[in-house]
Amino acid sequence: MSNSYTDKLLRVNLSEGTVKTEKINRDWQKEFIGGRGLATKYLISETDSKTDPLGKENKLIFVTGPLTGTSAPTGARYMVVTKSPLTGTIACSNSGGYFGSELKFAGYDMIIFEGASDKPVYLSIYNDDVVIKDAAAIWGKGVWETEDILKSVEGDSDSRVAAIGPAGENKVLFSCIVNEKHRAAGRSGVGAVMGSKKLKAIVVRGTKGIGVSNPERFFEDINKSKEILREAPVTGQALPAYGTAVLVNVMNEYGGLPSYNFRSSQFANAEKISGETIADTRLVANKACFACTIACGRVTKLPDNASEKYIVSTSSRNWKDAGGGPEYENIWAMAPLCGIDDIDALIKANWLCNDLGMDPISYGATLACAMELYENGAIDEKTAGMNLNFGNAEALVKMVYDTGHRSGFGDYLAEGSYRLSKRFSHPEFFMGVKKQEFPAYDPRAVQGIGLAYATNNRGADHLRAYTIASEIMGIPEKTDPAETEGKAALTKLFQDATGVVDSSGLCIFCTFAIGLPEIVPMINSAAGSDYSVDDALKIGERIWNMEHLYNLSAGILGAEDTLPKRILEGKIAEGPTKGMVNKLDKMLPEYYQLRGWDDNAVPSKEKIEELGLG
Amino acid sequence: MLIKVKFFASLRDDFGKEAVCEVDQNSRVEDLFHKMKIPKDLTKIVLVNGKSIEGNMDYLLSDGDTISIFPPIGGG
Amino acid sequence: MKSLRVDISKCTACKQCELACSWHLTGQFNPAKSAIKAFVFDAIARYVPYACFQCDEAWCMNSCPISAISVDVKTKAKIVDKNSCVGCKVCTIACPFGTISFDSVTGKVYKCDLCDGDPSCVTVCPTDAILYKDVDTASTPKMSEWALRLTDAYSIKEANL
Amino acid sequence: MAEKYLILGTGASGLSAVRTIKKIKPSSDIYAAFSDDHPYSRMLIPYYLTSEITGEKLYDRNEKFLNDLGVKLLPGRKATKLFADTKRVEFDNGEIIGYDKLLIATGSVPVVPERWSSFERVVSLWDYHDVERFKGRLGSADEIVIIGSGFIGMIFANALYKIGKKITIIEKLDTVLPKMLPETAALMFREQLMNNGVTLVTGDAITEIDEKSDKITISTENGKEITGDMAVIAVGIKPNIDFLKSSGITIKDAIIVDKQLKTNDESIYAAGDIAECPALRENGNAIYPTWPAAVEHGEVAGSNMAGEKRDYLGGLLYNSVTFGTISAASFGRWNDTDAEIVRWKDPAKGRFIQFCIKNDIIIGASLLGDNDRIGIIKGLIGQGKKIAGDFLKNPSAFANEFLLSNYFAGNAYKG
Repeated sequence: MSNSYTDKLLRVNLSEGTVKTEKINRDWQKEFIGGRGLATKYLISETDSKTDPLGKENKLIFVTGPLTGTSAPTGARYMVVTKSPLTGTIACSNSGGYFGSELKFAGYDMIIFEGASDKPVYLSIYNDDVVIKDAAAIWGKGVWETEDILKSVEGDSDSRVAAIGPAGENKVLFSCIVNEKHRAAGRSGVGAVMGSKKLKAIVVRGTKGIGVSNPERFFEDINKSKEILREAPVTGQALPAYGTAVLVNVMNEYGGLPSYNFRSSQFANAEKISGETIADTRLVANKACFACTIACGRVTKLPDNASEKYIVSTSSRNWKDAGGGPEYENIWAMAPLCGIDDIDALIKANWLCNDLGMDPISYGATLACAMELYENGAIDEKTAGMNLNFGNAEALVKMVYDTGHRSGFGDYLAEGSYRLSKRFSHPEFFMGVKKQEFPAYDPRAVQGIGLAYATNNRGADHLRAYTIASEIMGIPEKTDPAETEGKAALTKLFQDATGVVDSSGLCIFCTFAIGLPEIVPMINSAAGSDYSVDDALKIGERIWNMEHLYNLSAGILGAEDTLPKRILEGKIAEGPTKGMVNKLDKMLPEYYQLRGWDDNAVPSKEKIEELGLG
Repeated sequence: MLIKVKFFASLRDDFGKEAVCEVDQNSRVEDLFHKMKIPKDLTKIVLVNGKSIEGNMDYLLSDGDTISIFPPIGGG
Repeated sequence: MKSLRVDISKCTACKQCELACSWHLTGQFNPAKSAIKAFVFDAIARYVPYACFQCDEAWCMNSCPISAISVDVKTKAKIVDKNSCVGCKVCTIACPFGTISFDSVTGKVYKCDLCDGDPSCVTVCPTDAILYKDVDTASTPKMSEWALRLTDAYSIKEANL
Repeated sequence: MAEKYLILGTGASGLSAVRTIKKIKPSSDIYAAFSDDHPYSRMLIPYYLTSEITGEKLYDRNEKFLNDLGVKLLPGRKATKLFADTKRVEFDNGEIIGYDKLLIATGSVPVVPERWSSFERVVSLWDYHDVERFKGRLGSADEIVIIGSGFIGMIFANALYKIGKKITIIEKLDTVLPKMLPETAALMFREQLMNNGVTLVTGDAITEIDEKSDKITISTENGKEITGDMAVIAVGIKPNIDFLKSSGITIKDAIIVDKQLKTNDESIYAAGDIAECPALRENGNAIYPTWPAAVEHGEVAGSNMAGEKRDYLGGLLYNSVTFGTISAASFGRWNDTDAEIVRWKDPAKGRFIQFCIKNDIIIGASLLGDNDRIGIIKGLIGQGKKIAGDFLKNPSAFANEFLLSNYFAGNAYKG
């Protein structure tokens, strides 16, 4: 019977230089749907949680979901699962574009990379033809040039390339894996793991078809979802018109847009780098990921006079070409958080992050931390190589390049803000959880997101439980951001539901309009499964607990489910949220209880049994 | 009394970025919307001095308030 | 007479058209076997849906040695009769627009057949970048008009110009 | 009275000329003379040979097409003499037919050395009768020798390979498909042929063929002896225009025509393999003996004959050939020695792409492997525009180049 799985995985041993095709474990597929859940199950089964993330015992898994490559709206996603070198936790980074679907069209749900190569290589996939090739000619090059070269070398402009840039090669701890030049498996340093394996890129071309189990129902299901996505104001109008960047002004008005490394929660010049300003002055097109009917992706162009400003020499970058982004998170991290309001410096830095293969959130946040260290005298101009005052746009652009190449002070930045702040004796300047930097919502102003950050299995992050949807946007229901009550349940529900979305191959942004009652039927009619919404939530809970157990066994214990002192005690000084702190202690015990975990975040035997994780 | 009104995203197409509106004492948000002809169905988030009114259109305005009005927005 | 029209300022390169077309042609999702393709030009941020123009004196049709390509009475689409096609590929090199291709799996050629007057690429396009409209009523340029400034070389004659 | 059109030959040119004339002048009076019993497409003979199509299918369609258009068919007639001054053609059955406008579209005939032409087991497979004769013996023939590795040799090699015959190909030159592939590609093609079990003898010419009752033995210059059950001769073709001697029509290698496919006689046009027509954007005339070119010739000639003036874009040689799953195609002047060459290859995937570029204009290409939207290469060469995009870096992106140069007027990357 035909369904939307290919049922095959590629196992690539980079130490041995071998490629094998295997059948996907059907039982696991049923237990975890695919994507994030399935790959995590493989990683946990095949590796030791205490392994060195950058050692060759760690594995790097690329995985798709059953809806990846189908016409289910937003069915573009692939995920990269590995042990994170930044956090030491499980890492699952998620990306769109065309790469994931192309992998399916080549006939694979998943690739497991194991071992490490002695010399730089890339993996070339053309349907059944899978070859490990020498990457000497592209090692050291930026992601963009790498993609162009590989398309040219492989002779197919429809090839899709996922690559690391110099940042991944140099094992920058927040380096990412970039596909289609502007889409990235961004957080937690998955690029460094790829770099540690000397794997420069994967180039894939597939010409095989993907079927669905019940076409008639599938088209009914997806048409219903598409209709909802079209009619919903957020996915039908707001995201297409302004992308995610529209949030800059929203969060700023709320007093929840952290600036100056969380010393403030508003940014006076937010308007200058807002979604509205970008749409009016820099935006040239919307670009969608594969099968996406929303098209939140921004494509911007620098004005002619801006292209000469803050030039750093990078590969073949043509500053006059259009490029992707910037998105909300990136804008925030590299502008307000660093006190910078230069939109063109921001766009350049964002492009450079993409080209060098680096997570702009962690980069921006680490630079902000360095700026605070600098202004506090912990770092001097000699050490930094330049003045690192908040607001220095030139530093923003220059330091991206130096960080990606680990040159000069960039070598310190490349370690992320947790290690940087410790190195310069001010660990309290690290603004994040489990060694990963916060994203763009002040957890003092928005209570629920604080709990989500604290309990997140991959460290501070907004994409595992985007409570902002409820607390700020009112989706699916409005809750008061200042209130702690109900946030434990909200966070748990979002965490579990997100696990399902991530495992399906859909983009989390579809949930601004549709929910599991729409998503689960699409999975079923494509994959030939018969999950109920409750089954799906159970799978989400299973994934969450599986990831959590991995972290516990890796030595990342409940004590790390916390927030920095500045967030818990340092009241917001000014603005509409003046005086607020995050009241994590009011939410965390309840959260543990709802999870069936004890005070140390250890799941009860019953819970483990109930979820089949024994 | 004078109220500063800030508009965002697509609302700027019709209302511009910012306006100052004079309303009577004891006016509610509802009254201001009425006076400025702001269609309620196009707005999703209304903040008064940065605080969400949580859908309460009867919220009483005070002189010098800043009101921020957003259409439905999403992001992440 | 209706024809495919494109507004390239609206295309987001989401490839829903390719998915729908390949499903129509093969019963599977397989953009590599789609008759329409959304070309991506990143450096200039332009995305261009591109398919057969259904030209009147169609090279593919006229060059087919076994008359496997004919004009659909209703839509004026040039359609391939899969039973007749022997896979000689003459049409694929004769069409200067490259809008008919060989499928090595089936051993036959495939092209846009306008889905019997209800093109699925149009139905699924989320931004209305692809339309199927009458000549007189639509202000959106025809697919051919965008692509074809080939006046010196191949003067294209369309059924419905 | 309606003008009377006489068409000699019902191949690709003849058929497309008839179609074009009828479109412009539906009530025109058209006579079509041809030497076989039925009008059929020679392109289909390999498929008839393998029984992929039936005999009916081979000629029914063309016959029905011509009948439906009201064309008067004159089967079994070979033209023997042209009286241009009196506008008449004499045929081998003694008939003489007059015309107002004449199209010569008599195609080519195979070159078969006289001394082997009577051999039972050595055939050219040129026409229906050859094939019928050959088919009768095919059952008992397992090993077939193909003499010549050009387009025709290769399509018959492929047809016979498809029905399970053991194939040996002998080529006088050093590489296969010499008119379609440069050496690198030809070697790749050769390797794939050999992987499919084909025996290849290149750089060697035949000296003698010895026909026994059930076997043939072929001797070569290099002293090889190659045996087989049958041999197919595909060493070349020549224009079928012997009957034009002393007709006053200007002939060099073939009939010289102008941009309207008109000969030196106002009433006489020539199309297809026998026309030596102006080259695309080059000085001089040449012969373009391929099927799709013949179709275009027929259209241009037919249009001009019917009074609708139309200029031919100019001759472009392009062709495509397949053996098993291996495809090759060539367009225009892919081997121009003065041109810049952009090349890409991947031997592991059996793919090769070479473009010839002169003054920033693409003038030819040669390719191996299946390439989607390959016709665009004809479009690129035909339009003669300067290269607009990153094409030189990645010639496999020829379709992108075509769109870029047309949609964005060629200045897309100028910023």
